Amino acid sequence: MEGKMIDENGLRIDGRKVDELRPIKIEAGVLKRADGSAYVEWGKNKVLAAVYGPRECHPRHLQDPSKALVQCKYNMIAFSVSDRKRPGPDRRSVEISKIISEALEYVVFTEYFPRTSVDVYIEILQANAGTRCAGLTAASVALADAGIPMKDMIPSVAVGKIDDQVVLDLCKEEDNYGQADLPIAVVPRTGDILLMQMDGHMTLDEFNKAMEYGFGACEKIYQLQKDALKRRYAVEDVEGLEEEAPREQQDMEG
Amino acid sequence: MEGKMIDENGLRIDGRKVDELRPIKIEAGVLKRADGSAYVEWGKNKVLAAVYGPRECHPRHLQDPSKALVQCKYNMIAFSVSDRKRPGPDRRSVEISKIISEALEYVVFTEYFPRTSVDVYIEILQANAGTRCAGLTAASVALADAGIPMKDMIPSVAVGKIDDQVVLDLCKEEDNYGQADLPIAVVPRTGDILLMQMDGHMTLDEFNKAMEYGFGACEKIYQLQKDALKRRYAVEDVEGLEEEAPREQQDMEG
Amino acid sequence: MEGKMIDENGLRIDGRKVDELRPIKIEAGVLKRADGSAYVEWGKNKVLAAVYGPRECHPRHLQDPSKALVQCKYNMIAFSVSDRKRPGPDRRSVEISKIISEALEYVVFTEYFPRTSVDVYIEILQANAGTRCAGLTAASVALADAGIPMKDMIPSVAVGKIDDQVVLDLCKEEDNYGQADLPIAVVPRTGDILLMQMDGHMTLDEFNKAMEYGFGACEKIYQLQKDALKRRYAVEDVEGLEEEAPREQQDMEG
Amino acid sequence: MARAIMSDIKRDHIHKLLSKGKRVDGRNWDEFRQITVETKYVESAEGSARVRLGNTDVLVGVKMQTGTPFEDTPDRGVLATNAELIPLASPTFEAGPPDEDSIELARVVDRGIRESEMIDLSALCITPKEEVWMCFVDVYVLDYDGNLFDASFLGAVAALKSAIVPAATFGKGENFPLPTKSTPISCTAVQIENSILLDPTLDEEKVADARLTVTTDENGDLRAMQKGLEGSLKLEQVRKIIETSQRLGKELRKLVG
Amino acid sequence: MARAIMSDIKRDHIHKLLSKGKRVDGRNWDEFRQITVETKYVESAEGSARVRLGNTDVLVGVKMQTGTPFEDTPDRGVLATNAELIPLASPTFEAGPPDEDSIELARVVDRGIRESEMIDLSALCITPKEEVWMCFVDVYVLDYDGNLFDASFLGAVAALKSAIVPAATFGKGENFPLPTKSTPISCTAVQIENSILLDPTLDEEKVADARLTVTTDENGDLRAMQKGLEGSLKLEQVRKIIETSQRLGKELRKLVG
Amino acid sequence: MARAIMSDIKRDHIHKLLSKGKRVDGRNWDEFRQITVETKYVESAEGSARVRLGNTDVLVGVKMQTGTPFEDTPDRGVLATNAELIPLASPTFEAGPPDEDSIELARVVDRGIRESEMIDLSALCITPKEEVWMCFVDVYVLDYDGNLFDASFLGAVAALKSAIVPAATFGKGENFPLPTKSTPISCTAVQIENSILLDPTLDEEKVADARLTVTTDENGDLRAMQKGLEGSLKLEQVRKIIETSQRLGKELRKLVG
Repeated sequence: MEGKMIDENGLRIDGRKVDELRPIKIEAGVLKRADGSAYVEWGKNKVLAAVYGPRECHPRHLQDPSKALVQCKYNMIAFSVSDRKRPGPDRRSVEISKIISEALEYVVFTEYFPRTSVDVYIEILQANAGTRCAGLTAASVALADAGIPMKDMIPSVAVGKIDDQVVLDLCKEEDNYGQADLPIAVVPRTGDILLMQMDGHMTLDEFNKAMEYGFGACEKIYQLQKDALKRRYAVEDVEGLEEEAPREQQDMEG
Repeated sequence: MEGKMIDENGLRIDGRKVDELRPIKIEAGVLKRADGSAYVEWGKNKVLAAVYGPRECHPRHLQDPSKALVQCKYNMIAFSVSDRKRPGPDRRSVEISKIISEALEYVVFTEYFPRTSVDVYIEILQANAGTRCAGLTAASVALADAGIPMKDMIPSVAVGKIDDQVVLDLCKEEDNYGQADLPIAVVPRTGDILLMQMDGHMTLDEFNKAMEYGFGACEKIYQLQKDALKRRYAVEDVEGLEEEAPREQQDMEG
Repeated sequence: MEGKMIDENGLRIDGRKVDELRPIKIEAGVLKRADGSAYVEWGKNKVLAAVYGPRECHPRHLQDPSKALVQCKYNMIAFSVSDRKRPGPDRRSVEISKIISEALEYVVFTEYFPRTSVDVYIEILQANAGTRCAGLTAASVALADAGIPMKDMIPSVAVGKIDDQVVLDLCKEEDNYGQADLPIAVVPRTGDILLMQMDGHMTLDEFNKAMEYGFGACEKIYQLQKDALKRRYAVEDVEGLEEEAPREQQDMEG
Repeated sequence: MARAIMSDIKRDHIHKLLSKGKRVDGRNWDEFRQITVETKYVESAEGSARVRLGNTDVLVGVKMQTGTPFEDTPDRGVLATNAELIPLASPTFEAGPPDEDSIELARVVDRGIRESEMIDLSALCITPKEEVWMCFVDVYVLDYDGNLFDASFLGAVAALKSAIVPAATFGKGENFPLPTKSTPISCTAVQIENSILLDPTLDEEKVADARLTVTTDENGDLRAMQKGLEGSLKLEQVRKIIETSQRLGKELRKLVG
Repeated sequence: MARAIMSDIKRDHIHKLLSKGKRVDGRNWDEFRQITVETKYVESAEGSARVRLGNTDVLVGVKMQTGTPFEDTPDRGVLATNAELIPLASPTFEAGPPDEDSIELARVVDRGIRESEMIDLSALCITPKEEVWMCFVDVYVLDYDGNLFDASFLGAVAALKSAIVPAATFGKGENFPLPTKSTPISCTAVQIENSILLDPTLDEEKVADARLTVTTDENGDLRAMQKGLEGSLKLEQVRKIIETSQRLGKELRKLVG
Repeated sequence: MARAIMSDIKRDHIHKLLSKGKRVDGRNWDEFRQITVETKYVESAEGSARVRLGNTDVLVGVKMQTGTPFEDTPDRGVLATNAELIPLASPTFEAGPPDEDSIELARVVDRGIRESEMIDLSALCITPKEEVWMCFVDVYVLDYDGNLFDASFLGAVAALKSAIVPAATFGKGENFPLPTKSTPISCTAVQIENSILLDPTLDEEKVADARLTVTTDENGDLRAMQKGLEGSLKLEQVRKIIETSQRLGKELRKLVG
């Protein structure tokens, strides 16, 4: 925790305010072979997501006769981090793949496609803290780009703590000396929390502040997601998606 | 082979006579989820066995249309030995699993349940020499506890050699300096030898002495196995098992 | 590149001329269990090839409803090389298995046996440069020995470059200081090139010279392959194979 | 997401009771099942604890050995946590390398210990950059009836608090108790049709929409959290779980003295 | 041999056009698709390049670290090449360890770099027998529309030429550009019913009988070759591909300056 | 337990002959098939032997290199034995890592060598605690017609007895023959419907109830035993097999000088 990470003006090492996001750029439909895809540049993070499906579920014994499976694989490529990462899943990426799959499953109308699999691949091309949130943000845009029926899009962001202050969206330098990290994913329309992890040290007050920052940021990211899809498709399609979703959601829970 | 392991009174480092077993405690039905289970405390060995099945055989290509498969997995947990053992099967445990499976298959009426698998799991919680024998002893109690039709129970014990003498049931300190190790499993009623391995150095005379000790000990352990089942169930059930077994065995071999 | 590998008389360290093969011995039908087999001794290389099939294709999802799969596994045994090779496929042997499979698939009438697999196993018992060529040479004899309908046999040889000269069939000592290596497989009757790899440094002129040597050597090896089969079977059978092959080939390509 | 299939009848029964504010086993929504903690269960381990949480049964062991520190923490010991969902414990557990469920379990237990700074890793340095103590925490599930997170975490904390660093065995002076600085406690709740239930049984987990594990320290401060399952939580539900965890943590902490 | 299945209609269409000397996308037989090469795409790599070859999209990165030399080359750095056909790039790519296709790809790229002596490995020796630079080239296929060999090789060459040896990070003096001595180029052709086509698309690869990759240096000399697929090539076809590769190599080389 | 399926006709035939005290190939119950042992078969190995036992064909090689001793035996060389049931040898052998059959085979061969103290491991110490010779025994089955235990063991013993420690290659002085102290021999019998048969063929193994391998030294003392298969043996049967093994061991020992 050497030196101060927030200066006397309340600005961070990259000039951001405590509740300010890094610059985020989202682009839908960036790959040719995938059924749907998205690219997210988030500060120095570069993330690619692709969706295939609904398609036959492999291995077969995982098939669910009542619904589709959402199977996400999160992966950091070998040269996305300072020390070369050996290819293949490590324990961290297995855990992240699991919680992202669970979050995505909530918004996909899986009961429309029994016995199938919706496969989501997230590749971190360049990593700079917050990759699981950038990955989940990209993945839900890729799902929409693939035309998969969804209740809603999922924005995600991490809130952290440095210099005893709650701050939004840590970059790598901040993360290295951070006191806490709290990634969340929240559907703005409903306030549904779909992903939440935390490690470090936070009081309940700090948690509340973190939620304030995080919920606010998710609204902004949500808008960027929708804009990306609008740029890709005619406006009415996206609106249609929004109109339809709540009704279906009620059906599901009824 | 430093120092003497047997003193002038013929007593061993833990005070036992050459043909004396360590204290053995057997308890049947110790787990809730398993179809059958047993716990064996044998000197400082602590062993848990669980049985699932008969159930669908995985992988399918192993299914036998004429009988059930008995598939045992013997495993030492990471902290059961002095140096932490990395989780996952090593070559030793693969071999032990194989010979225990073969022994168990002899007593299970496998032809009653074609295409299925009877899965037996042995976990060594604390190891102190003789774990394969303790494991097999526990496994056959667990099979009976699961209500699997069996010809008989299998007691098992190791005979060893230290200080040029044949001795029963080596403990770890003895095993470290032992000259031979000879684990066996014998069905007392029939004299059927179901498991036999040996390494070290033994003359034929010593082998004969070892068999004398081993067969005698198997009778005692067999009694402890039956007692454990009696404590768990009504007496007539266990007797019924004994009555029924020989007849079925003749059928099999007829 | 220490010292000269070719002396003033144009002779190599083992006394061969630049376009001279090492002694080659081929024997068909050397194993009892395999459907077909062959042994090749090529200089100090000792190679065994076995064929099983056509038989059910595993894993099933690889089955091709229109033809048989030719699946070759090339393997060096642990003590075939100076430093012990750990058992199991390495990247080199995976690549070699692939290109040999592709070459063999060309000559097998795979459309006769849909959904099956023709499995070819090549074991390098002793390695001394040129093992992939010796392996492919052995494999096609083993296929014929197994009675698999084939268009033709495949001879294979490597051409190399040492002391700035193109030379045929490098031995290990030459290979260690070689400037280029160019393994090929050519069907003499048609001039079909079925395997070709190259690494090192060669001009186009040198390549042409290499092809001259290689094509010539393949004719000689082809004769040795046929002789081996003739020694194993009645002469008319092999002739029958030759007669029949071109016709079938035309059918295929017609 | 190996969520086992459950009969509709059982599911309806749980839902019906819940709608009346009741649980199948009669517990209150914020009540844990009976817990027993038996430390020093395995002699061959440096520390160990067997925890029974209702019918859930977990054995945790601590092994220590000397090793090289990580480059970025040259003066600190190493903590490694592993969890094994062995097939002995449940018909749904399969043999083989850790799957996503056991990896998640191990990582959540590890984070709770690491982030609460429970172990004084700097006291586990022998020679900076060269030699430190490595502390392996291995969780074995023996009988599975839900809430592995809390049973495992309780076992890990109890095993660590009872652990002796085997310095004599390694020629590093006299044995000494593993230095710990705090006693973190995790509490896990599930949301089922908007009801919050602490310490879910396996049947409750099977019908649950979402799960949240909250690890707190002696001050009630948050040290780790993990949300799971395909359902959602509202912010007020998260707050309710956090506050309940802070409250129950005080009681559970007494079990591991 | 994971050759994907293709509809008969598509196959017939390709064959029919070929019989008239035409390709589906209108290219000449010896014409590459449009190529873009973007170096320094990934900051965390010592060198990187994203290559788009038509709809094929490949990302190559170079990472460097210090390590021990091989015993038989005690005064030379180490080169290791890996290729990942990640399932993001194609419905036919599967997750898991490298299969025969990705191993062949990696080894052909590796041979082209190694045999052309592109990297001055002797300049990557720090202390003979003890410490050398290890250079990892990782190829990731992002979008798969055929001819991975040339796209990957071009990416590897561009990434290596842009790479900076991170000496400062490892306390080995000042950073310096990775020393390279030549610029090899690979050209891949397929034979379809006796026609030769350079830079095949995925559809062309699917109907191809044989494939040949030829890697040449600035002098047009051969440095590596690899024949693939279950069909055959005649010697005159091989010569035609070699000569075309020599000619096209000069053009492609300009792309990686 | 990959016991191959066998036709009922074949099974009945074996049983019927046995009931008359005969074997399918006309051998006596205690008779081995013809054995040839060819040492120094593979030049690249430090020692090797190809053993043909009837139609069973096994190749065993010994490779040696320097390495670090185990901590608990700092002044002794290291022996490691591996067996590969390669798919070339039988339609029932599958590619892949060693399965339970090959692991059992390797371990039984290893125990026979180790427990008979055949190799003088103390003579394989170079510098105590630091450097010792490591001796790898690799068994490859080339053709499988039963009784792999004895064919492999004979091959291992012959390969070891012919092995030369490659000291010169490793700069450790002059080459010398691998120091051996004894010549253990293993004999394997099966029990089929209470008949005992030595050296079973594959067909006999398939119908066997139980198997016993007995390894004896020059004195006829027991050094290792392994019972296998799902059937049982009586004590008198075990004694009969031991005594036969002692007797036959003397003959077989001559084959490996």
